[in-house]
Amino acid sequence: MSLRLKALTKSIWVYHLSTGSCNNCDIEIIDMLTPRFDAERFGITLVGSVRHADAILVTGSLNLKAVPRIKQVYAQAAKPCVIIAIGTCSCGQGIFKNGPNCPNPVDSVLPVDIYIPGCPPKPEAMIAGIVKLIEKLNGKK
Amino acid sequence: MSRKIIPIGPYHPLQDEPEFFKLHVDGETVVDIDIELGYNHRLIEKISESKNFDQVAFMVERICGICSTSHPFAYVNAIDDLLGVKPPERALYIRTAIAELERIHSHLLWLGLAGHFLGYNTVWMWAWRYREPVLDIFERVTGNRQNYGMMKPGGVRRDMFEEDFPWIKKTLKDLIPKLDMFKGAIMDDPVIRMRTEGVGVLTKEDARDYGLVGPTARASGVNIDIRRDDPYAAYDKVEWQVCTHEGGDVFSKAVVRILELYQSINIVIQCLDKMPKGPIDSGIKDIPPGEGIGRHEAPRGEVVHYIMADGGNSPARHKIRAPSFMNVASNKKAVIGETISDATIILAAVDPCYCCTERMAVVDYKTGKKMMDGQDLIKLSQEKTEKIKNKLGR
Amino acid sequence: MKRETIIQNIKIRSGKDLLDFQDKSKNRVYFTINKTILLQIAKYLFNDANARFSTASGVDTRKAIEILYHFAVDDIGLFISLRVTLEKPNLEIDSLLGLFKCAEWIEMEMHEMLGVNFKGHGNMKHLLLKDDWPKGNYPLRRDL
Amino acid sequence: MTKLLFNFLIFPGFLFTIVLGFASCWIDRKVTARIQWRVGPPWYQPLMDIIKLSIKEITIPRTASKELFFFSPMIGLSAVTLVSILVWLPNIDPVSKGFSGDIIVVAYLLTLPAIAIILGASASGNPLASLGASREIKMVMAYELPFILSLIVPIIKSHGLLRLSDIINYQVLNGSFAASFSGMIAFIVMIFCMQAKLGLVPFDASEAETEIMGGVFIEYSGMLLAIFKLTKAMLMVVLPLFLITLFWQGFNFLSLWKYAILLVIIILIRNTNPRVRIDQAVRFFWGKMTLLAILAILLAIKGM
Repeated sequence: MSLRLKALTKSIWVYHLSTGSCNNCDIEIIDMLTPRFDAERFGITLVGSVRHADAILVTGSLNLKAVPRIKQVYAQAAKPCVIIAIGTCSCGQGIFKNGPNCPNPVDSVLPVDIYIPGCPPKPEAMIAGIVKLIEKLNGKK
Repeated sequence: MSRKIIPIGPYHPLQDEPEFFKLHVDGETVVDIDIELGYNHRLIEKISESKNFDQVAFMVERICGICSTSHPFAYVNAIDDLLGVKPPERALYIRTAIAELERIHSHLLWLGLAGHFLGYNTVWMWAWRYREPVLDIFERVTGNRQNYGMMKPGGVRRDMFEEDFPWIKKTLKDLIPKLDMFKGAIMDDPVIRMRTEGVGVLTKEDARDYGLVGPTARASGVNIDIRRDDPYAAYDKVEWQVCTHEGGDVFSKAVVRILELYQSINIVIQCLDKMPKGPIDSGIKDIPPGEGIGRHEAPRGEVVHYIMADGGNSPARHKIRAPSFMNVASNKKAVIGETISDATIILAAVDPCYCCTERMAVVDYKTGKKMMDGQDLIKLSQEKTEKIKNKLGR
Repeated sequence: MKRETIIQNIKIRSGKDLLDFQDKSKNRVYFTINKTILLQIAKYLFNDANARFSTASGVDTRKAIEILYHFAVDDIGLFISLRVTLEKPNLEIDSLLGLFKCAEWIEMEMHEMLGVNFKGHGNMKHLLLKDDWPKGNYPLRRDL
Repeated sequence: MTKLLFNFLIFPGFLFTIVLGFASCWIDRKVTARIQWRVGPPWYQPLMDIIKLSIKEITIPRTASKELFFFSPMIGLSAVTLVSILVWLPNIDPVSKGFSGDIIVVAYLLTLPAIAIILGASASGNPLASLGASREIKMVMAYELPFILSLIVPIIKSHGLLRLSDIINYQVLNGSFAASFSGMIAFIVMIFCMQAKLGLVPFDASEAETEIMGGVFIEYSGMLLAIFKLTKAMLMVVLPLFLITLFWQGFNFLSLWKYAILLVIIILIRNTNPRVRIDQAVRFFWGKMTLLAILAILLAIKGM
């Protein structure tokens, strides 16, 4: 396995993109950084700009207003860039299925690599998701 | 002096958020504030008309992440009020215990955030660390850290088992010394007192005029608490007092919340001791036409749910009024006249849901460039703490 | 102020305009009144009965729009709801903004969702929906 | 000729400083994490970050002026490698003496990384980056004044020696400057300026990650960002060593504990106070720090 790919899996910089979520998933993401689940030991840190990001964490049910902005942000990200859909709202439409500004799941807008279901997904589930992402990048299924 | 007002700053993903405060700035002091809602509006009231009565309880949980059992509690009270039926005794105790546990974890979360805005990141990390055992209790009792799905029209969905009680009581009792340390850290720390006393003051008349609810009102000396005024569930069978404070500023809001933490802990322990045996669900089958109003004292204030049923299996009309709807409007009065660096902590003092507080933007009028965004304001307030700390020779 | 005295006072004040009174339970009381005396009753409740304006909920019952104004008298735990029905064509009612500031947002939301306009309210712009929401399209209306 | 190349590329120059830079970066992140009860990243984290950045795509915004945007990181990197040679050689290699006046050259080279950041940020055309660049300019002007003033103190104390190796020998003969009263004040001023030069927390308004979305580095990605991070890591090694040579009798492989002490001081300052607003930082440097530096100079002249 080439050193470069190994490096990508060892230091994943994460960018958090909230699209009208009920902020349960946002809090669980922040919980991942607090002492108990400390994601920094895997080299995962939260970055401020989408250009530095390796993984974009999309949370929340994308309402109509958010869709064009998401595409814009994804275009700006430096490839190779991974999209992680966090929470049932972004994986499928979740509980707000037949709402008037009917939220569309993330994969109708962006190519999603990892789905982390759960409402909100536990921090352990998120870390397990990222471990699966690392395995996927390493080629092991 | 030229008044700086706010055109839309350059877009970046952080700005797509439920509430967006625009501060009109004249030099350092805030002259006016625009509060723009609706970025996150999901028309939940429309969706709830297409779901049956049981599903609405789940959907209503997803309104706000931190107080995720307050809305179902009010909704369930509304259904019980509509039917005039009283759930079994044990279900009432379980509901009270869950609601109070959530108040503990919600106040701790707010405490951490307030510390973060004042520049004490260690307070933030510690508060969220002490919050984890409370989430463990939730995980063991309800299966999920948030969004517990416990409330059900006419009763409770899951039972609490006796063998968990000693462990829960021990975890909560361990929390009390840590809370004492926090009370000491917050109330006796000269820097925090200086940063929060006399800042963003809301008098008793303001509280009545803006219809403030919850800790925000109790901090201004208004002695209201739905759990005592309009007792529901097991609140009248448990001894506790309402904590109020006179100051009306950010400091008294913090004090009220910390005292409430102690009250919640002893309510939960009393609930666990007095919980009778018996069924946990009164098995409601169908809802006759009629209307019901349900009220609950959420961590942020009074939640009101109004249900009108027309005999079908889904609500004809479901009106939801969240506490922050009333409290956030009061920011207009609290922030004007204060300096920008205090703006963050004042807006955070009413404890609107987590992601709203960092959505402030101050943009220079002439250049239209983003002068400061939410995070800058947080930094400003952190620097002010720093200045005071040096002045005090700490 | 005892519970009965408040109820008595409201009955006397509304006189013939009181269409219906329903004493549901110890803490829930419903009055159906004519829309003309709403301001007067609200002023009495806010100033004398020391009540707090909790919220207002509108319901579209096909032929009319029913608005319930909920007041909470906290020291005795009483929750008073004043019901006002507005016929479909002219949805006019005078705003309570003069009495207390918290009515501003509540009435803006009702205007946005149900199309009721409040005389003397001031800024009747969109509160929750997007600014470019199609005109005349009220999401919570039944006649869609 | 090959010896010079060897010096530049391998030993005290590029590779060696990078390795030491990664180590100090890792220590910094680990200690910060431990203070917050967190485990902190594994030892190879900085190395992995750089390698990962190298395989990322380099995005150059349309509004940017291409060449400047592309080359500004290089300026910073080359400046730091030069400084590391000038600082290391006199301390370790008795043969090479360096040239007279190299203390002034090092002072100028140390400002080049900051200039590179300003050039890169303003070239990227992003309003947030230009906001960061204007803050960086203010910061540079703020700490340069006390930095240069406190640089004069060792020169005065060693009676006008402008060669690093001479200063080291002078200190070895009759006691390090830090022992004397004026030397100690200058040393403290230099530490604060170093904190600002490294852009660590109290004074990193220009690159504030949560504040203005990554500040100056907002448009950078891939290899260019890696070079900036490298420059920062190497600066973290070179600056403390420069201070040691000026105030603390130089160093050799045995006395690296002095460098460890300085590193601990930097990390402590970083973890104990929040980020300072830009105008306050300027007031801090032009007010207190400059006065202290002038006081140190006066005392040095009187020979204290």
